[in-house]
Order: sequence, then C-alpha cells, then structure tokens
Amino acid sequence: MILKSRHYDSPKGARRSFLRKMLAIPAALALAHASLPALADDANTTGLAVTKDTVKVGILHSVTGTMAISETGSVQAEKLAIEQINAMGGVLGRKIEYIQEDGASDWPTFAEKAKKLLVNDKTAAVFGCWTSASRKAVLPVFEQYNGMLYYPTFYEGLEQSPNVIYTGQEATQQIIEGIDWVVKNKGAKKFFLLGSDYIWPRTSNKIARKHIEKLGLSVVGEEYYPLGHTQFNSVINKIKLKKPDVVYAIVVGGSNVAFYKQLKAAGIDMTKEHPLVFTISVTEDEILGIGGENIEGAYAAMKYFQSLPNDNNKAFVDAFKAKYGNDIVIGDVTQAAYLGPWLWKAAVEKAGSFDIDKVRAASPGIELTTAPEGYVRIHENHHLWSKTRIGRAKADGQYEVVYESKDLIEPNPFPAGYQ
Amino acid sequence: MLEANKHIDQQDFVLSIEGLTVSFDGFKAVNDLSLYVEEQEIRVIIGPNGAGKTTVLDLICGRTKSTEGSIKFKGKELTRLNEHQIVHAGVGRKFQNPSIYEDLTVFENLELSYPRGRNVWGALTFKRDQAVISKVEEIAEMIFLGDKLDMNTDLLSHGQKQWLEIGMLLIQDPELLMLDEPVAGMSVAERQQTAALLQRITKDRSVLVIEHDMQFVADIADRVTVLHQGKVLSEGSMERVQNDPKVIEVYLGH
Amino acid sequence: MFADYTSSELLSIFAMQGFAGLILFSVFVLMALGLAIIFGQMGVINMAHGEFMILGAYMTYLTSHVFENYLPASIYGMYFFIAMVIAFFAAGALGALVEWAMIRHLYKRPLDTLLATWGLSLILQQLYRTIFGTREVGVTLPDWLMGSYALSDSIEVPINGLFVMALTVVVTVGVWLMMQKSRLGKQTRAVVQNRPMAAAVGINTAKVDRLTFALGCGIAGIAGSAFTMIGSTGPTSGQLYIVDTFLVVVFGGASSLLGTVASAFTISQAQSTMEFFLSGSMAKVLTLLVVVGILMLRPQGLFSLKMRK
Amino acid sequence: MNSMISNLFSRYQLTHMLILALLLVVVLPLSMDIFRLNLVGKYLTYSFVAIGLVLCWGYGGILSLGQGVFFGLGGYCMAMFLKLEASTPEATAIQSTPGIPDFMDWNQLTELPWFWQPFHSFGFTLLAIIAVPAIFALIVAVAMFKRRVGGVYFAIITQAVAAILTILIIGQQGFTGGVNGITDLRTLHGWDIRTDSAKYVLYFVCVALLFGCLFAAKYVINSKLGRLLVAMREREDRVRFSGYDVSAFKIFIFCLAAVFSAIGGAMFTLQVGFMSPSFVGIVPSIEMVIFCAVGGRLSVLGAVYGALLVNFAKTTFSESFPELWLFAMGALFIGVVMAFPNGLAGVWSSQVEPRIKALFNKPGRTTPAATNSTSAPAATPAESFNPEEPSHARG
Repeated sequence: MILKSRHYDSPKGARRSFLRKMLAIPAALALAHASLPALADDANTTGLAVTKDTVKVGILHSVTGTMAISETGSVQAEKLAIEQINAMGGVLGRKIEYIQEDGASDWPTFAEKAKKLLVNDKTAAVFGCWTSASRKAVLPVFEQYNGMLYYPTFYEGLEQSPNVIYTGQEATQQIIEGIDWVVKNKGAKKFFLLGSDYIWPRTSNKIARKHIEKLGLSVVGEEYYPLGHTQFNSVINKIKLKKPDVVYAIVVGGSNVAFYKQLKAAGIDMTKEHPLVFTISVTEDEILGIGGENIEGAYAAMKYFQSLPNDNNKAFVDAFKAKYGNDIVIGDVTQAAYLGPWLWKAAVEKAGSFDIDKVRAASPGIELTTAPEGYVRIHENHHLWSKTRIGRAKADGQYEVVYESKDLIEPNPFPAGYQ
Repeated sequence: MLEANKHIDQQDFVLSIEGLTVSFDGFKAVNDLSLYVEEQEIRVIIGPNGAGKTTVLDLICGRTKSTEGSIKFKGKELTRLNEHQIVHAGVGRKFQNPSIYEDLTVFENLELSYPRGRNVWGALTFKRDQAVISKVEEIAEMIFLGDKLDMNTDLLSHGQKQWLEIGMLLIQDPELLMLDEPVAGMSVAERQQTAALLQRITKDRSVLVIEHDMQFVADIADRVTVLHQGKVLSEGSMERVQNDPKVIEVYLGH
Repeated sequence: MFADYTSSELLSIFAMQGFAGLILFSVFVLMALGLAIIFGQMGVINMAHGEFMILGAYMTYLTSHVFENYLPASIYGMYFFIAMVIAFFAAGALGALVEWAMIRHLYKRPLDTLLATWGLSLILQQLYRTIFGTREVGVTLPDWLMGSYALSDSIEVPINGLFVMALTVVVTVGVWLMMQKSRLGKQTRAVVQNRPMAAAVGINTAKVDRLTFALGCGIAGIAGSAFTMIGSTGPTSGQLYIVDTFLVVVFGGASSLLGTVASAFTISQAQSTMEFFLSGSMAKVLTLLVVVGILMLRPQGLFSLKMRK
Repeated sequence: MNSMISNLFSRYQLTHMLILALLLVVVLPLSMDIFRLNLVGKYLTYSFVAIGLVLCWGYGGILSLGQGVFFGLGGYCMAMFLKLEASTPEATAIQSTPGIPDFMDWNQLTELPWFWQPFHSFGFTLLAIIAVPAIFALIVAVAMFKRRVGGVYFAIITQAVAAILTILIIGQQGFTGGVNGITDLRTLHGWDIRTDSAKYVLYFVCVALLFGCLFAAKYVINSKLGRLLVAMREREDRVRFSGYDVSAFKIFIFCLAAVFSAIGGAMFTLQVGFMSPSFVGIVPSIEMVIFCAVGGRLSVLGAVYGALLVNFAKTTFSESFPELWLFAMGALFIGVVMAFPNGLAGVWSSQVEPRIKALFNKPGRTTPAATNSTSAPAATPAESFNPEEPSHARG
C-alpha cells in the first residue's frame, strides 16, 4: 500500500529544490528565465487564452454563501502561488492572469461559472471547488469541454477524472495511517464514529469502520447529524454512555464549532485523552471559529499543518503572512490549493505546451520538492503521493505535529476491500 | 306562543332552530335558543349589544359551529354542513359591513354570485352568456345600480355597497335571506328605498333581519324576536314586543 | 432499543437527555422570544432575525477583544455580562433603524415584510462578511463558563448550559413582566388589539411599534450573545436558526408568550429524546413532521384564545 | 381555433405574448452564443415557478415558501430517468455492482430500490414529473386548506416542508445521491443532451413549454376562476357565502402552481445536466418568490421577465463584483417590495405605458386605429426588458 519513495535524490528533484531556493532569493530570477526551454508555436494549439506574454487561468470558489468561510483560504493560496510564479517569470515566459468567479456556495452556479471559464474565457487551467458537491457539478463540464481542474480538498475518493488533478488527499490516505497510529500509540480499542450527514463523512467513516474491524477492534457507535446542526448534547450523552476510547469526528462547517464547544462544556476534557478525540475535518481554519481552548488536546490526521517544521513551509508561511496579515492561519486545504498552480506550471513546462491533452499527459510523475508539505508527486490516477501527519491541537489554535508517516502514501481512490 | 310552536310539525317552517347553544371558552353567547321562521315571513331580531344576534346568523350560515342543538332548514340539518353547502341549500347571508369585492366591477361582483359554475371545473369553463348578462342586468336594476354596471365597486357609496351585497344574494335566489343591519349608515332616502326593496323581494322567500333602527323594524317586520344574553326574551308582533315589560326592563336597564 | 442498556444506564440516559432537552429548550426560548414579540405582537415576519442574533454574537466577540487587549485581566471574567448588554442595545438600535426605514411602511402587508426582511438579511450577511471577514470568528469564553459540574459518575452538567438556562429564565420573566406590567407592555398590547382606538386615546403608536420591534431585536441580540457559548459566529450562522425559530413561535400560537415557552419545551424534549434513539437526521425530520402535522390539525397553535370572529 | 384565442385573450394581451415570443424565439437565439442561451434556458426554468407563484400568490393570496420542493421533485424525476440511462452495466463496470447509479454503489446498495424501477420507462417518467409533485401538493393543500390554514402560517409550514425534504434527500444519500445530487447525466434515449445542438433543441422545447404554461395561466386568470381568486384574496368569507368551496379553489391553484414548477424542474435537469437538493431548500424557494415579486406578482409575463432580469443581474454582478452582489440583491428585494409592490409589470402599466400612449396620441394625428395604438407602443417593452440589448432599448 505504501510505496517507498526513491525520488528524493533523483536529478529532477534536485532541480526542483534548486528552484525552491530561487523562490526565496528573488535575485536568481534571471537564472530561472534562462533555464526555460525555448518557446515554440506549439505552446498553444487549441485556442486557449494564451498570448505571447500572458496565459489566462480561472479561480472558481465561493466567496459568498455558507461555503465562503472555508473557501477563502484556497482563493488566497492560489492567488499567492500565481503571484510568486509571475515573480519568477511566469509559465513558459507568460505571466499568469487569473479570472476569478464566485460559485456562491451554489452547485449549479459552479457549473455555470466553470462553463464560462472554459467556453468563454478559454482558460488554460482552473483552480477551484471545495465541496464534493461542487466538484461533481463541474465535473461533466470539464470533461465535456476538456478543461483542467486542480481540486484542493481532502475528499471521499471514488473518483478519478482525466480532467482533474486532486491536490488534496483521498480518504484512505488520511484515514488508515491515522487509525493505525492511534491504535498503536494510544491503545485504542473502541471507536465512536460521528459525522455530518453527507457523502464525505459517510464514506470516510465507512473506510474507518472497515479498517477498525480488520484490526479486530470495535465500533461502538456511528451517528450523523444534518449539515448546520447546532445541538450536540444528545450525541455527547451517547459518547459518555458508550465510553469509547476514540471519538472519530468528521463534523464540518458551523456544526464543528457547536460540537467542540459543547463537548468541552459537557466535561469532556480532550487533553486527558479519555476519550481521545480524533478528527480529519478540522484544520487550523476551523479552529479559528472553534477557539483553540475548546479543542486543545484533539488529534487530527492530515497531510499538512501550518506548524510543519521544514524550510519550504517556513518560506510559504512567511510569504502568506506577508501578503494577508500576521493573524492569518493556513490549513491543509489552503496548502493543497497552493500546490495547484505550481503543479500546473511544472506540467506545462514539462509538456512545453499549454494544450490540455499535453499537460494531462505530462502530469503523472510531476513532482514538487518545493511543496510546503515537503515533497509530492502526481500519481497516474491524478491524485498526489503524500505523507500523512498527525497533529495535536494546542490552545493557540495551531497543531503540534506528533507523527509523520515514514513514506509517501499511495493514493487509492477506489480502495479494494473498503467499499 | 313558544310552547305552542314546539308541537307543530317542523315541515311548516322554513327554518327551525332548537336548543341551539354555542360557548366560547365557557361563555355561552347563544344559550339553548329555539326559533322558527315561516315561509315568506320577514322576521327581525333585535336585542341589546352582545345579545348574540350576529352569532345566531353565524351559526345558521355555518360560520360558527354550534356546541349543541339543531338548525333545520326545510327539514335539512345545517349544523353538519359547510358554508357553501348551506348556501347551496338555499340560505343567503349579508354581513354587517358591506362585503363586496372592491377590485372588481359591479357586473363582475354580481356575475361571481350567479349560481352556476361553482366548482373548479365549472369556474374554468364558465361562459358569460346571454342568460348571465340578462340576469345580472335585471338584478342591478332592482338594486338601483342599473347604470353603474361597469363601475369599480370601490367608488360606490356606502348605501350602494349595501345594496350591491343584497343584489349578490338575490341573484342566487335563496329561500332564506339573512341580513345583518342592512340600513346601518344609510341616509333616510336610501333607507326608504331599502325598505321598499325588502318588501318586494320577500314575495317568494323568507327573510331574517338584524336591525337596530326601530322605525325600520316597524316598517318591515312581520314578527320580531328579542334576544337577550343568548336567549329569546320575547317574540311576536312589533306592538306586542314593544309592550313586553321584560323587554322594556332590558332596554331601559342598559 | 432499550435492551442495549442496563436499568441504571437507562436512568442516567433519561436524566442526561432530559437535561440536554432542557438546554435545547432554553436555546429555543431565547431564539424565539424576540420573534414571538415581533411576529406575535406585530405580525411582522422578520426573516433577518438570525442576522440580528449574529450581530449580538459579533458584539460579544468585539467586547471580548476589548477586554482582552485594553482592560486588566482581573475583570476579563465579567466581560460576558457587559457584552450581553451591548449586544442588546446594538441589535435593538439596528432594529429601531430598520423599523423606521422599512418595516413601518409595510404593516399592512405582512407577507411583504417577509420578502423585505429577507433582502435585509442578505445585506446584513454581506456586511458582516465585509467587516469581520468570511471566516468564523472564535469568541473566547471566560474560564468560569467552561467546564462542568459532576452530579454523579455518569451525570455531568455543563456550566454554560446552566448559564443559558438561567439567562432564559431571566429574559423570559423580564419580557413577561414588561408586557404585563410596564407602560410599554400595556401600550403594545393595546396597539395590537385595537390600533385606531389606541391612537385615539393618545398612545403614540408609531413609537410603540418602534420600541416593540427594537425590543424583539434586542432580545435576539442577547440570544446571539449567549449562543457564542454553544455555536459558531460567522456571517451566515444566523441562517441555521431561522426555520426552527419560526416553527417554535408558530407552533406555540403566535400571540402567546406562554405558548412560545410551551412549544419550545415540547419540541426540544421531543427532539432530544428522539435523537437518542434514532439518527440525528431522522430525529430532526420526525420532529419537524410532527410539528407540521400538529399545525395542520390545530392551525392556531398550542395556545390561543378561542374567539368570536 | 383562432377565434377561440381571440375570445379568450384581448388583442392587447396577445401582443405582449407575441413580443415575448419574438424575444425568446428570435432575438435571444440570434444574438447570443449557445453558452449564454443555455443560461437563459436555465433562467426560464425558474420562470415556470414564478408563473405558478403569480397564480397562487398574486391571484390566490397563498404565499408558498416551498415551491422549490416541486421544482426539485420534477427535476429529480427527470434526473432519475437520465441517471438510469447513464448507468449501463458497461459504463459502470468499475463498480462492485455494475448497472446501478454510482452513488448507490458507494453506499453499498446492491440492487436498484423499488421506487427507482419504474423510472426505466420514459413514459412513466413524464407522467411522474407531473403526477408526483401534483399529488404531493394535493396532500399538503388538502391538509392545510380544508383546515383553513392560510397566510403567514401557510408560508411557514411550506418552509418547514422544504426543510424536511432537504434533510431527507441529503440524509438518504443511497437512494437520492445526497448533497451531491444526481449528477453526470448524459443521454436521453441515446441522444446526447450535452452537445450544443441538443442545448438548442432543449432551449426551444423549454420556450415552447413555457408558452404552454403561460397560455394555461392566462386562461385561468381570464376565466371566472381567475376573478374568483381575486375575490377570495379580498373577501374569502363572501366567496364562501356565495356558495363556493374556497378550499377546492385554493387546492386547485396550488397544485397547478406545483405542476408548473415541476415542469420547470424537469427542464432544468435536462438543460443543466444535474439535479441537487440545493433547489429544494428554503433559500431557492424564497428566491423564486423574489423573481415573481420583481416581475410583478399580478402579471404572468412579468414573472418571466422578473426571473430573467434578476438572474441576469445575478450573473452580471457576480462576474464583475463578486463581493458586492449580495448587497445589490438585498437592495433590489427591499426596493421592489417597498417602492414597486407590483414589480416591473406595475411600473410598466402605470408609468411607461401611459406615456407611450400619450406620445402616440400627440397632435397632428387623428385617433389612430385601435390596432396601431396597442401594437406599436407595445413593441418597446420587450426591448427595455432585455438586458442583453441595451443599445437596442435606447434606440
């Protein structure tokens, strides 16, 4: 399942890490230019919005409506990446111009705007979507008009489109490593699964349950509440009665805030880790609304935390704060969104063309050593090889990274034995 | 007189009310009331405020459901019927304040009251044919509005609105017509016209009227029923009622 | 479904669920009281009620910031009370403004107030987003409000739950006294029952309307302030409450405060009991279905006077 | 036939209809690319709902905040058929149970639920698009109107119904596709609905159905039933005491509005290619009331223009000022309700029309023939309602 990565010392990786340093040293910009392949006319044979100096891409997220809360970070990250790429000389010598559209938290609007970005604006790539529902809504559009979507959110898997690069983790990457860890290190035997009532939490919990049962352990409860639910005292009572070792919570949106506040108020002190609260849905972004003191002691499994101690990440966090203010926080999805433009750039440069088909063909195997999360590589199934980390929430709203998977974990959107 | 009535066969009466009671949260607005109206009779109900006059009309036409008792109209029990079924049975009701459709014209007001096409399908397929037009014109003539057919009804005077509502009932040709203070707010001339109108239209129907204006009552009533605290206090000719000591006490006592 | 539990467990289930139901009940009452005044007494359908609540929440957030950064730490614990007062007046003031600019022109068209206040709610949401950002804000609570009080091994009582309950009692009694005893309350009831007559005896009906509306909004502000303890504060958080709130008011019989309290109690107990034995989504669906079903049978709500028409 | 139409509709009303037809059938298709035209088609599906609302809210006085439910039911019926067609065993070979819709497979369903079975048949689907919402509306309406629930109470209860259905659809994702809805619809009897030519065809089908509904609505309004609705809105008791069963009329008009909405929903699914619970909820339902209010709650044509205009505004605003469009929408709603309770149609008939008439009756002319005076000035409304052609409107 986990493939040993031998790519760290590949020549390509070396060149990338060289590029990364250049990012930090703007003086090296000219060099970056010099290293670009000579431009030929076949950079754009399919009528995309590419001129001699510019290339148009789309950013498609909700800036209004209920999802704006979550998607803002992604928009910021994508803009930052584009700005940095432009500062380095752009892609194939073209500056990136972005057209931003508002999905307005409304799935048909996403489809409408996606179509506009592809058909009217002829964008060479689109960075966007957050919820699965919005991705499902735009997917047929991207497939029909042959566009390229970079989708940042960790999600349930069960999908693999030639027109999408999934820069977040699919469910098995996030879940299995986390459960193994909590079983091994915390001696967990009884799990209580909890989630908002829609496909991602349900599918994720299904994978979690299968894995827990494979390990010969037990699930003592599984509960779902409607999106936007704000009263969790009943389920907290059930947790108290069932006395699980781990509460595995995949609550999303505004419900999150209610859940953790009420959990704490009901006398469940998460720092005592009995029960231990384990989540895959709370990033630093969500903690902002929950309040660090209300979730302190909970564990999360994701591929990225703002506190990751590596140079890539330090540069990224500094750049992000320089652009958006010191108080800003960066969550897993924000980082994944930041990867989008960089992965696209790398694929375009490898292909020597903006043409979607060539970019697609070039994509598998593209690697990014400059990624804030460390190193990622695109799998043939368009998902990313990535590591999974486990963080423990601190009162200041950050996670302390307590574990990191040794190897990159292979993405497996259609996990056999977990369906 | 009341005692005597009870033994008479109900078929002789158009309307016979027996033991009628309605209570609102314990307050009995109408209390064990019995009342009988004959064919082609003009019966006037009088009584002090709060005596239950309007409630009696509400009960007959189905607007209020009774707690106990029966209301028989031509032998048909009304208490179990809906408002529109009661209308179909032949009872028409005019409200205290003129209740007409002010967004529509006089013609349309009368046309809507024309008793044809009363179900959904009928209303969808209703055609304004000659029969409708001539009937509307005939009634409009009768209620002194023959020259105002195309006028929007919000422009009518108060008295004209009252007539229009009476006209809307007449076009349905009810066997029992119930009028709640038909001349309230009318000028003297209008009042006389109304009295004449009522005399004319009762030729082939019974009429139940609530009225405060004693002169008007004297002009039209065949018989008068005095209500007090939801019960019949006195009943008979105008003269008899006026001289009834119980009535005098109630009216003067107030 | 009972077989899974021992009898002592069942006992604590019912105790704890009863308590969870009580918290839910308090939340419902707080949400609905303001609306009961506005909708029940004035007939205005205020779709922006949730946004008034969130204004209260944002005021609490701001107050906590001020206390944290500019005032001595020793009095930080007290900020919540100040915040509620500020929330009340801020939401009330906005309410008065809205009444003056908008609502007073629409008293004769209740259904239109629904549309206009819906527009208002959109504007307020965007306003919050512009001012406070699209993300949710975290309101730090004083320590004494967090934690719980253990009655027995399995029964623990959250302190903020107790606080919400106490607040609900205070606000409800306050509103009741106000409507029954105070001048404004009597005038409000007079205006509701007979507007021309009230005006004729010298009541300034326009002022009464404005104050009543402001009062309803102010109570929404307090509710919002209290909800920072148990829920989220974001531009669209107000939307989470609106349907429940209206159902509580309508189910109670719109014109009766007692009805609102009774209906909040019924709905909350039903929901929290069902939540324990069914999945959360199904419990919600069933609760709503029962409420709608009862409303169809008894459109006037639980409490209403039977009146002569 | 011709004489029947002219009997039913005044020449004046017909002229307005013709102008709308001209706009939708000729002007827009010629002036727009298929992407924009497809958007217009999508907006038009909302105007089905708005027409229904004119009947039941504008004329009947019944404000429903749950019209999205019927739009959704119609849309889901259509989506179920298309999804089954898209889920051939070959196309779904990767699943553990090939041949059932993908979301069912993800939710461990191993066979098609019974209520999905009949949707293999197109005939049944067409019937269901009409019958399912109609029956659902009938149940709600009978329960409410027989007990004389009305006004605000009706509005709030329909809102609750919308909330219930949304939670159910999202919660029962194995049967409904959950919050994602039913997506990735491809063909109708083998005909690819995603191609440009199919979009053209579907657009014109949508316009044709819209006119069907418009004529039906106009017929109802011009019939005695229309006048009864006005009368009921004003004096329900009087209508009742004129011998009409008021609840029967309300039930009828509510069901009719539901059917219109459902047709709109089905056309939405066809043109947009998916259906999701986000149309069933409260927010879209209220938005649809707003379309109707902006167009004019007493004018079926106004409802169409209202739906078009608000959605164009929404698209334009959100393209150019994504962060401001909520302000603009909010202001629009408040403005319309406060200043123009009869919406665009009201402004048109009270402000614009008299002036145009005055213009045409200006000196130097003898009284123009009736046909001239109505048809000529009426040529302007469509253009001024058409936001795509501003230069034209000013010309």
